[in-house]
Amino acid sequence: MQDKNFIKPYGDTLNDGKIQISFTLPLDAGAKAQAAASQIMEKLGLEDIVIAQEQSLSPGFTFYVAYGSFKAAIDLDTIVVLENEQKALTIEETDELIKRELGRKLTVIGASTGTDAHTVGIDAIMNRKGFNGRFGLERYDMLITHNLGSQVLNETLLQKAVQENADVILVSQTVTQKDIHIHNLTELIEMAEAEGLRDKMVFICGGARITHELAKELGYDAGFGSGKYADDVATFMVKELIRRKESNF
Amino acid sequence: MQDKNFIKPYGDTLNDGKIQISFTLPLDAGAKAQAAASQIMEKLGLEDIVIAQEQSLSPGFTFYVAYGSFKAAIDLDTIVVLENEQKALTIEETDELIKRELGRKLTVIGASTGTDAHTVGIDAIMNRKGFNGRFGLERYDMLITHNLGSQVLNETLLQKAVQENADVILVSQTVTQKDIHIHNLTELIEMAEAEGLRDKMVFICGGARITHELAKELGYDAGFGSGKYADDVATFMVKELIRRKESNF
Amino acid sequence: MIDQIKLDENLVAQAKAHGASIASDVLAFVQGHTTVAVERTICRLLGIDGVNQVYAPYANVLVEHLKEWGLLSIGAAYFIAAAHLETKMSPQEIAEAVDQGQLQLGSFALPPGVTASDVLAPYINQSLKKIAEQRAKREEKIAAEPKKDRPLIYCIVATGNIYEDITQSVAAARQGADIIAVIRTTGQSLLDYVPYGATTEGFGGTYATQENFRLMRQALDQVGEELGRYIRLTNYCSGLCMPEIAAMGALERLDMMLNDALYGILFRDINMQRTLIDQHFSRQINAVAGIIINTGEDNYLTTADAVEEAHTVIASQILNEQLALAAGLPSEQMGLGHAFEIDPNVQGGFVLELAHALLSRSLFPQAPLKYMPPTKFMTGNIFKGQSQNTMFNIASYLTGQNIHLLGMLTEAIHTPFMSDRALSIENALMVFTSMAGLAEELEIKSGGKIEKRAQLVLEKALELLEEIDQNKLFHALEKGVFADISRSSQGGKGLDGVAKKDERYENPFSQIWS
Amino acid sequence: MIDQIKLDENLVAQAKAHGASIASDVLAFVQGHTTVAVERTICRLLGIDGVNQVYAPYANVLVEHLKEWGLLSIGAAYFIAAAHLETKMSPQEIAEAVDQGQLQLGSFALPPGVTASDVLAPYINQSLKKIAEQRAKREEKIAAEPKKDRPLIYCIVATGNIYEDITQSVAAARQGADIIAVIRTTGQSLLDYVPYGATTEGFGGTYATQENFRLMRQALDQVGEELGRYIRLTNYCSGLCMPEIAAMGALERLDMMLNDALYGILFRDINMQRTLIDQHFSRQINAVAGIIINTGEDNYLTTADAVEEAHTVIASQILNEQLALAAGLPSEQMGLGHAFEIDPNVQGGFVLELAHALLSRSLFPQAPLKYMPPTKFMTGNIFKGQSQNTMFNIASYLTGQNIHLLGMLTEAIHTPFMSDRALSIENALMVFTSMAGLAEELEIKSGGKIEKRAQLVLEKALELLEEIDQNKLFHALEKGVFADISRSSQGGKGLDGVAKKDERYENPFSQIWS
Ligand code: B12
Ligand code: B12
Ligand SMILES: Cc1ncc(COP(=O)(O)O)c(C=O)c1O
Ligand SMILES: Cc1ncc(COP(=O)(O)O)c(C=O)c1O
Repeated sequence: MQDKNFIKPYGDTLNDGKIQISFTLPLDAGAKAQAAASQIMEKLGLEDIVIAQEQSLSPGFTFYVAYGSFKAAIDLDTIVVLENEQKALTIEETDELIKRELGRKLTVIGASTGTDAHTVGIDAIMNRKGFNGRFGLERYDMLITHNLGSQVLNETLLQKAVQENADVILVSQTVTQKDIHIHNLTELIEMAEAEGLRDKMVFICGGARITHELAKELGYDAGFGSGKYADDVATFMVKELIRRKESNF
Repeated sequence: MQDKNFIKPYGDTLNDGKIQISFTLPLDAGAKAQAAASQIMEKLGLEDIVIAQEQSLSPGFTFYVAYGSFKAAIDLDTIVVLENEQKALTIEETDELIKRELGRKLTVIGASTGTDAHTVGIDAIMNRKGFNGRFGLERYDMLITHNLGSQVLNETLLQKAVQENADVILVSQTVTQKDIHIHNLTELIEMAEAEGLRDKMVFICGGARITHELAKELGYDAGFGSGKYADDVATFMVKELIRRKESNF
Repeated sequence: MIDQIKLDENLVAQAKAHGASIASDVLAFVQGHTTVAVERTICRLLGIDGVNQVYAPYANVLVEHLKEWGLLSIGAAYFIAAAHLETKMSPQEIAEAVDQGQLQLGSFALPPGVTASDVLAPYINQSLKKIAEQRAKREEKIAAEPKKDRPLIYCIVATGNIYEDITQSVAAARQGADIIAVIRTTGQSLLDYVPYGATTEGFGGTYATQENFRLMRQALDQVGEELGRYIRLTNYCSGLCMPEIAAMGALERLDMMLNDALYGILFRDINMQRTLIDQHFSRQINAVAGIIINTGEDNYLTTADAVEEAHTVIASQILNEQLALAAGLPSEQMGLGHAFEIDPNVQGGFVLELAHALLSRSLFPQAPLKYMPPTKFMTGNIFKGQSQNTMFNIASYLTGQNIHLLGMLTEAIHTPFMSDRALSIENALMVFTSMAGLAEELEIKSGGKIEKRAQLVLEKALELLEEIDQNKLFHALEKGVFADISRSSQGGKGLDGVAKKDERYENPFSQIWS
Repeated sequence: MIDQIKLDENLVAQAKAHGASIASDVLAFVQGHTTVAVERTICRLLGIDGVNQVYAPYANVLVEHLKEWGLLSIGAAYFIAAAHLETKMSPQEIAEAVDQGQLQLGSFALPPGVTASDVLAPYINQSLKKIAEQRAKREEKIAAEPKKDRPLIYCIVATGNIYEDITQSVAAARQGADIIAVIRTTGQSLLDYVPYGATTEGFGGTYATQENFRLMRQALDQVGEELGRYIRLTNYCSGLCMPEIAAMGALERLDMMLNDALYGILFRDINMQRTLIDQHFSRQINAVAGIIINTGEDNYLTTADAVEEAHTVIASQILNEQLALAAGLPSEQMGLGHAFEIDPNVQGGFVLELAHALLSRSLFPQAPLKYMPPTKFMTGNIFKGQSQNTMFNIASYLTGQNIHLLGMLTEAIHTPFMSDRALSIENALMVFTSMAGLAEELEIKSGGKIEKRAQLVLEKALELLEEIDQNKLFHALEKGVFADISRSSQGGKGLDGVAKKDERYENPFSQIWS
C-alpha cells in the first residue's frame, strides 16, 4: 500500500478507502433486511461497514445508505490509457493532417438511429456551433458532413453511406434502457458486415452511456461518451484512416 | 436466483441488482482516474458499470458517482436475527417479569463516557420522557436508575457502579472518529475485568454507530444503535439477568 | 401573496386574439380532413377491439381495407353503418369479416337520407355511456378525497414492463405521489397501430395498450382506496395513434393525457397536417371524458435556451389553449406545460424562473398548469441534482403550480429507480410542508425585475404570435419558430394517412361533440 | 427587500438594557478575579513559549508554581516583573528556571511604586506589535479581495490530523470556501493546558496548538494568494484554556474564534465563575486582534426545541452582545450565533425559520451573524440531507446572514469527507448564484405571520432577560434556563483555577485594553 502506484478511495485520510453506497432491498425494513444489507456490504469487499440509513419505501422494499472501506487497492501501473483518449488536435491541425496524409476531403455521415429521438448529442458533434464552446465537424474544411438527424433506420443510414461514399459513420444512441442501444448498434455492424462495408468505413458510436470499451466489444472502431467533443472524434478518425492507409501498403 | 430466499438489490426490476456508489480518488480527473474508478467498480464485484459523474474536487482529487449491478445474491436462509432484536416488552410486562423472576428492583447506571459530551442518546434511553414517544427507564417501577451524564471517566463509572451495587451498566458513545469509541469501550471492559466486575453486571453500550456485533466483539453483552429505545434495552437486560440467574443453578 | 403578477391586460388580449385566429385557421383545415387514426378511433368507439392472427388490431385491418380501396375519405362510420344495415352484423363482426376477406366494404352504401349516426346509435351510445360513467366515477372519487393546498406530485414510471410499473406506481402512491404517468416505450409514437394486451418489453417506457391502461387503473384504484386518496393516471395521446389512445384513455378512466398540438411535428417528425387533424379529435374525446391534457412546451427548452426562448413557451401555450378551446376542451382541463430549465449557474436564474412561472400562472388562471423539472442541466452528480430539484420544488410551490412533475436526481442517468422516486417525493413533500404558508407571507416588489421580465417575455410572445398569425401556422413551423426545429408541411411521417373528406363522410362522435 | 423586519423598538431597547445590566453585574465579579488560564495567557503574551521535558508548557509550569505557593492571586505578571527586575532574565528564561527548580518566584517582590507594566514594557510591546501587525495584514488582504454580496461560506475540517486538515482545507478553499474552521478534538476543552507542536492524533477534530494554527494559516495564505481571495481561519477559544487560545490566535492571525460566554458552562460543565472570567479576557484579546467571535446559541437547539426555545437564542445573543461590549469588542466583530434547527416536517417551519433569522438580523444590524445549518434533524439519508441544506442555504441568503456555516449531507454520519464538503459548497454556491437578487424582489407582508412570530419571540426573550436580570446570571444558570441544562455555580470543572485578585495583582494587557 506504501507504493505510490497503489491507490484507494479517499474520504478524509489517505488510503482510508471510504466509499458511499445506496441500494434498495426487496424486503420489509427490519432486523433481517438490515442483516442482508450488511451482508451485501461484506460481499462488496468492504470493511468498517456503517449502515447509516434504513428507510422503508413501501411494504416489501427498503432503502439503505451505507459507508464502508474498500479493502483492495488499485495498481495504477496496470492502467492503460485508451486509444481514443489521445490529446485532441485543433481544427487546423486536423485539416492539415488530412491534407498531408490523405490528400482529399473526408465524408462523414451521422445519425441518431433506431427509434432514438435524441439529437442533441449528435448535433453537439456535427453541427457547426458544437457544444460547450467546442466547434463541430461542419467547421472543418477537409470534412464533408451529413447529419441525418434522429430516428434513422440502420438501413437508411447505410444506404446514404454507400451513396455518399462515406469514410466515417457516426452513430448516436442515448436511450439505453433494456439495452436497446446494444441491439441497435449490433444490428448496424451486422448489416455493414453483410454488405461488405464494415472495413471500408470507420464506425464510431457515441452517447452518454457509451464507453470506448463497449464500442470495441460491439465491433466499432471507437466509442465516445459525455465530455467528448468533435475534436476528439476528428482526431481519432483521421488517425485511424491514416493507420488503415499505411497498413494497406 | 429463482429461489425466493435469494435476493439482490432492486432498482426498477426484480433482481436487477442495482447499486449506487460514490467515492473520491486521490488522482487528477482524466482518463487514468476514470479507468481506476471502473476498476474499483469491478473489484466491488459489480457489472453493467456506469460511471455517471466525474468531478474534480481539487488538483489531485476526483469524485465519482457510479452505478452497477451486484453479481452475487444474498441467501436469506443464512441470516440469523440477533438476540437483541427480540420484540420489546411493555413497561408493565417488564416490571412484572422482574417482580416474578428476580423478585427485587434492579439498579441501572448509565453515562456517556470518556471525553464524549453527547448526552441526548443516553438521555433518550434513561430519562423519564424518553425519545420519539418511547418512555425511558426512569419510568419503570422496578428499576432504580442513575444517569451520570456526559464526559464521565470509566473509573468514575465503575466506582459508582460498585457503590450502588449495580446490575446493569449502560454506556453511550457517539464520537467514533479514529475509533475513539472502541478505545473507550475496551478500556471500560478491561477495567471491569481487572476489578472482577465483568460478570457481576450486565454491560450494554449504545450510540448511533454502535451495532450489536461490535458490542459483542468488544466484550459487551449487547449493543444498541439508532432506532433502539428504552423498552428494547429493558427487555434485553431483564432477560439476560434471568438467564444468568437460571444458569447459576 | 406571491402567486400573482400584474400583466398588461391589453397585451394579453392581443396575444390571445392572435392565438384564436391561428386556431380558427387550423380548425378550418382540420374540418375538411380525416386520417387513418381518426377512422380507427371511430372503429374503436363503435366497439371494434382485439387483434387478428398476425396481431394487427381489427381497427387497423378495417381502416387499411378502406384505404386500400380508396374509401378513406368517406370514412369508417359510413361503411360500418352501411354494412350493419344490410348484414345486421355488429361493428366487431364486420371488422372480423373484413379481416377474413369475407366482406368488401366498398360494396355497401347507405340509402339516401340515412345517416351513420342513426344506424349506429346503439353502438355510439354504449361508448358514450361508458365514457360518461368513467367520468362520473372519477369526479366522485375526487370529491371524496381531501383537498390539497399544494401542487399535485406527478411521477413517472418507465420500466418497460407493466407489472414492474405497477409495483413502482403503487410504491410511489404510498410514498405520496398523486399522479402516475406511465412513460411510453421509445418508438411507439411512430407505430401506426396500438399494440394489444399486457406488455413487458418496452425501452425507456412501456407500450400504451388498453390492457396496460386497465391493469394500471385497477392497481391505482386499489392503492388509492387503501390510502383514502385518488391516484390519477396519465399516458400519452400523441404520435400516429393520438386519437385512438384518447379513446382508450376515456374508456379506461385515465385522468390526464400528454397531448400537444405541435409536439409530434417537432419532436417526432410527424407530418403537421396529420397531427393537427388527429389532435383535434383527440381533444374532443379528452374534453368529453373530463381528461386533463398535458401540453409539451417544456420540450422546447431541452433543445433551445430557456432564457432566450422563454417567449416560445408562452406563445405555444396560447396556441395550445386556443386549439383546445376550438375542440371544446375547457380551461379547467388544460394542463399547459412549462419548465424550470434555466442553467443553475446563471446569475439570478431563479428570479427569471419565478417570473416565467408567474407569467404562465397569470395568463391561464383557470388552467391546471403542468410544471416540468430541470432535465437539461441535470448531471450525473445526483447530489447536486437533489438540490436543483429542491429549488424547482420551491419555485413550483411558491408560484402555485398545479401539476408538479417531479424531478429525479438520476435524470441524467437512467429512468427512475424506486428509490429515486421515493427520494424525490420526500424532497417535494418536505418543501411543501416546511414552506406551507410562505407564499402568503411574501409579496412581489411592484415594478421590480420579476414584473419586468414577465412583461418582456409576454411582449416577445405576442410578436411571435403575430408573425405566426400572419404567415399561418404551417408556414411558421416550416420556418422553425419552436425549439429551433423546422418541419415541412409535406414531410414527416403519416401524411399518407390523411384524406380530404368526401361529402358522404361522417364522424358521428365529432358531430355530437362539436 | 426581504432582509428587514419591523420590530417594536421599545421592546428592543428594554431587552438590551436588561442585557447590559446583567453584563455589568458579571463584569463586577470578573474584575475582582483571575484564573490560571488568564495567568498563563499573560505568560504567553510575555513571550513564554515551549514545553518542558514532560511536555508541560512553560506557561503552565510557571502558573502551577504560583498556585502551589498560593501566589495565584497576585498574578504572574507581578512575579515575572519582579524576577526580571532582579535577575534580568527574560520571561522565557524565568519560566525555564522555575521548571528546573532554580527559581522560587515567591522570593521576588516589586519595589513599591514600580508596576509590572513598566518593568515588562518591552515584552508587552513586542506582543502588542505582533498582534497589531497581524491585524493590519488581515485588513490589507481583505481590502484587496473582491467584495461578496452573499454569506461567507464557512466549512469545518475535522480529520484529527493537521496535515490532512490542510489538504482538506486547501481543497475546500479551491471549491469556494471562504472560511475554514479547524474543529477541535473531543476533550481538548477539558484540558487545563494547550498541547504543543504539530499534531496528528485527534478525535472528531484536531488539537488546537499554536503550531497547528501557524501551519494552517500558512497553507490558507498560500492558496488564498493563488485564488485571489483571503481565506479566513477559525478555531475555538473555549474550554479551560480560552484566553490562551485567544492569544495564540491573535499571534497567528486567526480571523474568527468560537467564543461564547455560556457554552463551556452548559455543554462542557466548566465552572461558571471560571468561564466568565476567562471569556472576558479572551474577548479583550479578540477585540484588539480584530478577531470575530462566534457565539454558540445554535447549540441550545440541538437539545431544546427550536420552535419553543427560539427566545433563548435571542436572549443569549443579547447577553453575548452585552458581555462583548463590556470587554470592548465592537459589534462588527460579533458573530452572534443562531441556527436553522426546526424539524423539516413541521408545517410552515420554514416560515418560522425566516422569522427567527430576520429577528436576529434586525436586532444586530452591524453584527456579522453566524448562521448554523440543520444538524439535529439530519439523518443517514444523505439525499434528504442535501435538500435540507438547500433550504437552509436559501434562508441564509434571503435573510442576509454573514457567516454561513455549511451544512453537510453526512452530518448524522461522520465528520466531513472531502467530497461531502465539495458537494455542500456546490449546493450553497448554486443557491447563491441562482437566487442572486431575489431578496430585493420580494417583500415581507406587513403584519403577517413572519412579523408576528418575530415579535412574539422577542417578547419571550425580553421576559427571560428580565428574569435573569432579577435573579442574576449565576442563579439563572442554576435554574437551567438555557438548553434545558442546569449548572451549579460551585460545580463543574476548573473552579480550583479561580482566584480573587490581591491588591498587588496586575494584568498589564487587560489594563491597556480596558
Ligand atoms: C433533451 C432530452 C430529451 C429531449 C430530446 C430532444 C432532442 N431533440 O434531442 C426530449 C424531450 C424530446 C426527450 C425525449 C425522451 N427522452 Co430524453 N432526455 C433528454 C435529456 C434531458 C438531455 C439529453 C441531452 O440532450 N444531453 C446533452 C448532450 C450533448 O449529451 P449527450 O447526448 O450525452 O452527447 C454527448 C456525448 O454523449 C457525445 N455523443 C453523443 N452522441 C454521440 C455520437 C457520436 C458519434 C459521438 C462521437 C459522440 C456522441 O457527445 C456529446 C457531447 O459531449 C436527458 C437527461 C439528461 N440530463 O441527460 C434525457 C434522457 C436521455 N431521455 C431519456 C428518455 C427515456 C427519453 C424518452 C425515451 C422518454 C419517453 N419514453 O418518452 C423520450 C425519447 C423518445 C425517443 N423516441 O427517443 C432518458 C434515457 C434513459 C436511458 N438511459 O435509457 C434520459 C437519460 C432521462 C431519464 N433519466 O429518463 N429527451
Ligand atoms: C446534538 C449534537 C451535539 C451536541 C450535543 C449536546 C448534548 N448534550 O448531547 C453538541 C452541539 C454539544 C455537540 C458537540 C460535538 N459533536 Co455532536 N452532534 C450532535 C448531533 C447533531 C445529534 C446527536 C444526537 O443528539 N442524536 C439524537 C440521539 C437520540 O441519537 P443517538 O445518540 O444515536 O441515540 C440513540 C441510539 O444511538 C441509542 N443510544 C445512544 N446511546 C445509547 C446508550 C445505550 C446504553 C443504549 C442502550 C442506547 C443508546 O439510543 C438513542 C435513541 O435511539 C450529531 C449529528 C446527528 N444529526 O446525528 C452530531 C455528531 C454526533 N457530533 C459530532 C462531533 C464530532 C461533535 C464534537 C466532537 C465536535 C467538536 N469537535 O467540537 C462535539 C462534542 C465534543 C465532545 N467532547 O464530545 C459528530 C460525530 C462524528 C463521529 N461519528 O465521530 C456528529 C455525527 C456530527 C458530525 N457529522 O460531525 N454535538
Ligand atoms: C406532449 C408530449 N407528448 C408525447 C411525449 C412522449 O413522446 P412519444 O409520443 O414519442 O411517446 C412527450 C414527452 O415528453 C410530450 O411532452
Ligand atoms: C461556542 C462554542 N465553543 C466551543 C465549541 C467546541 O467545543 P469544545 O470547546 O469542547 O471543543 C463549540 C461547538 O460547537 C461552540 O459552539
